Amino acid sequence: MTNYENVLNHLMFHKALLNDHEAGERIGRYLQMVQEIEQGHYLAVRDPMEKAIAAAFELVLEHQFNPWEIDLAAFTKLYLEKVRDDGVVNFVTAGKLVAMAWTILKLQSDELLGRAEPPQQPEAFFSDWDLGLDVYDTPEQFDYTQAILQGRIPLQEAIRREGKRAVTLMELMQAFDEARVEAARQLELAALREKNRATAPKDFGNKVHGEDLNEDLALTWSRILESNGGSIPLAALADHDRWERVTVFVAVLFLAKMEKITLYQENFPYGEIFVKRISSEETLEPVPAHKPAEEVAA
Amino acid sequence: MSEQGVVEAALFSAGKPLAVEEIAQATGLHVEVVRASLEALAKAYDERGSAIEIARIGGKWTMQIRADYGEKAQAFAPPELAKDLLKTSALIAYYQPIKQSDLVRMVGSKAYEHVKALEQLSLITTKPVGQTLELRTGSTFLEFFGLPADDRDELKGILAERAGIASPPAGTEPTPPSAATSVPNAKPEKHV
Amino acid sequence: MSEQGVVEAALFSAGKPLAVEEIAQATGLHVEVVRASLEALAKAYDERGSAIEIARIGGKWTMQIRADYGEKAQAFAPPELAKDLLKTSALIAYYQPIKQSDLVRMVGSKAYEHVKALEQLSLITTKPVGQTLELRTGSTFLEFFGLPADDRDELKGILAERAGIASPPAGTEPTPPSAATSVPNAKPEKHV
Repeated sequence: MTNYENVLNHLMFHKALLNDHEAGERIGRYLQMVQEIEQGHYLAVRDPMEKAIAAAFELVLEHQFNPWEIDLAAFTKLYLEKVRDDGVVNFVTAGKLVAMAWTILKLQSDELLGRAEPPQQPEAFFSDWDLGLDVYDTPEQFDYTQAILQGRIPLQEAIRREGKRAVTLMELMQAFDEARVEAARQLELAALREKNRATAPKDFGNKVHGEDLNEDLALTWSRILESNGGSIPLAALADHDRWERVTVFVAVLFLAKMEKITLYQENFPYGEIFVKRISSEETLEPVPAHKPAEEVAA
Repeated sequence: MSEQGVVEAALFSAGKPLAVEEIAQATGLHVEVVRASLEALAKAYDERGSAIEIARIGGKWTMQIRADYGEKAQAFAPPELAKDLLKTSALIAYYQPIKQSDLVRMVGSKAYEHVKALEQLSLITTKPVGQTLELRTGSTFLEFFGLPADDRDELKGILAERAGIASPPAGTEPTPPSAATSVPNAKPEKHV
Repeated sequence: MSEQGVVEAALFSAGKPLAVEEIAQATGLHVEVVRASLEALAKAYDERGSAIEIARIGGKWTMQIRADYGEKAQAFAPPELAKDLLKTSALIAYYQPIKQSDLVRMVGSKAYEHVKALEQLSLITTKPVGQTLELRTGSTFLEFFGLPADDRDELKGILAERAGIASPPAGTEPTPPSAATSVPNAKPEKHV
């Protein structure tokens, strides 16, 4: 019996037992129940400690004992200590105990959930109504308020057409007229730019990077300026070779650091990287020569 | 193209109530022609039992889904306001001007949040009165709910009727709960 | 509430073309009832000379302003597509299939954003080709512009006629202007 008491002291919520006026009586009742259990189900469990734990669980499961008066954490600790001390585990018993513990945990959480549900309040109206009919001057007011609170709502949002209209074919045609004129102009400009790019000795070349940072920045900037402020893919700024792509990439990082542009990528990590100009400057202030590139970028 | 058709097209595409003058100006039709067209259109839509109505709201005209069909149409035009807010709006509109404290007595403490939300949408206006706020329907109320009422009495009549309550006899106004004692000299208000 | 009214309310509130099945599902009406209602509605709107029509476009049904009245209605409703996007979509419609890189040469770098926006509206489709994208008008393009045509060549023909260019024979594409002929010395672009 000492074993049972020992286990019970660990398993029961001390507060629940000790703060209770009927603590003595209840402990006595528990112990009596445990004793009865000893003659019942858990005879098969030989180990006195395991038998005591099983009996305590049985209190909850078979005798509708409050599941929250079983301290599952304390039990777990107790059982683990025993396993460690013994060095042997009876898996059949352990399995049974775990199953019982799980059931108790479930009971505990069910009860918690039940307590967490907000109490069912009657519609506020009824509590008002209890105050007396005098709050409403006419029966109609009472009826109206009751109708509203019961969900007979006389309001619904007006449904109208979206204030947008489809574009007409005529507009598409007019837009086409304008687009063709503008496209012709754009194409001329593009041809001029390409001619400039081809003739000017401005290709990034195979110089050692860092020596001509300002030149790299200026050239990259001039290409960005061609975009009129819209977002452009990084790839569109460097169309020659891998070396140029690297040079432009580095220049773009500098420009971003200098807050001349913003960079963003769609669909990280493999999406297209876009460059958007945020500065209106036409020419860039040269980066001071004495300032190493690393410092500017830092 | 008929003049009536031009007015109909204007209402359809505007997606919001339009003043007679607005329509006249944009279409080049005479104000009187626009007015007559609107009335004829309203009658025509009404007579053929269309799900669409041409209604006069707050002095403007609009084309909208008739209230009976509103629920069915919600599948395609989901409402913005939660049901709870609709209830509170319906109470404020009926009892206006109503004190916030009285509204709290009716719907509970959620009234505070509702009042804030409805005020943000300009569906109601609030005015401090003593320790509480006095609530009235705001500038967008009629338009938002598509209510063809010209004044507060008419609005109350429509609300009562739609809630399934007998419409009050013309000229009498339901007083807000507790108003009898707290606002003895409340004058009938014309604004809605 | 009539079944026809429910279908009418659906078309009105959706604000976009709906398939018969969509309407049936949302309203709980039988497909055949929906179909019959749509046909009856189309006829009714037609007969009374309304500025609104119930039209079948690309297998779907929509309620829209009749073409004659479209211009009159413009004052009240902004077009669904901004002018800039409209221009770009016209170029794509005419030159399709067109490479994004060629489009960039025609309209500048804003082409990238436009392509994204138009693709989101399903007005165009994109297909990766080498380093760039190949662009064509998408499934909703014709629907969007209220075009009766159901193939791209017809659309091209309409645009070509507009431009005073001989309509390209079916199956052939107008050459995008990045080709050597229109821009001398232009190198083929590799960039995207």
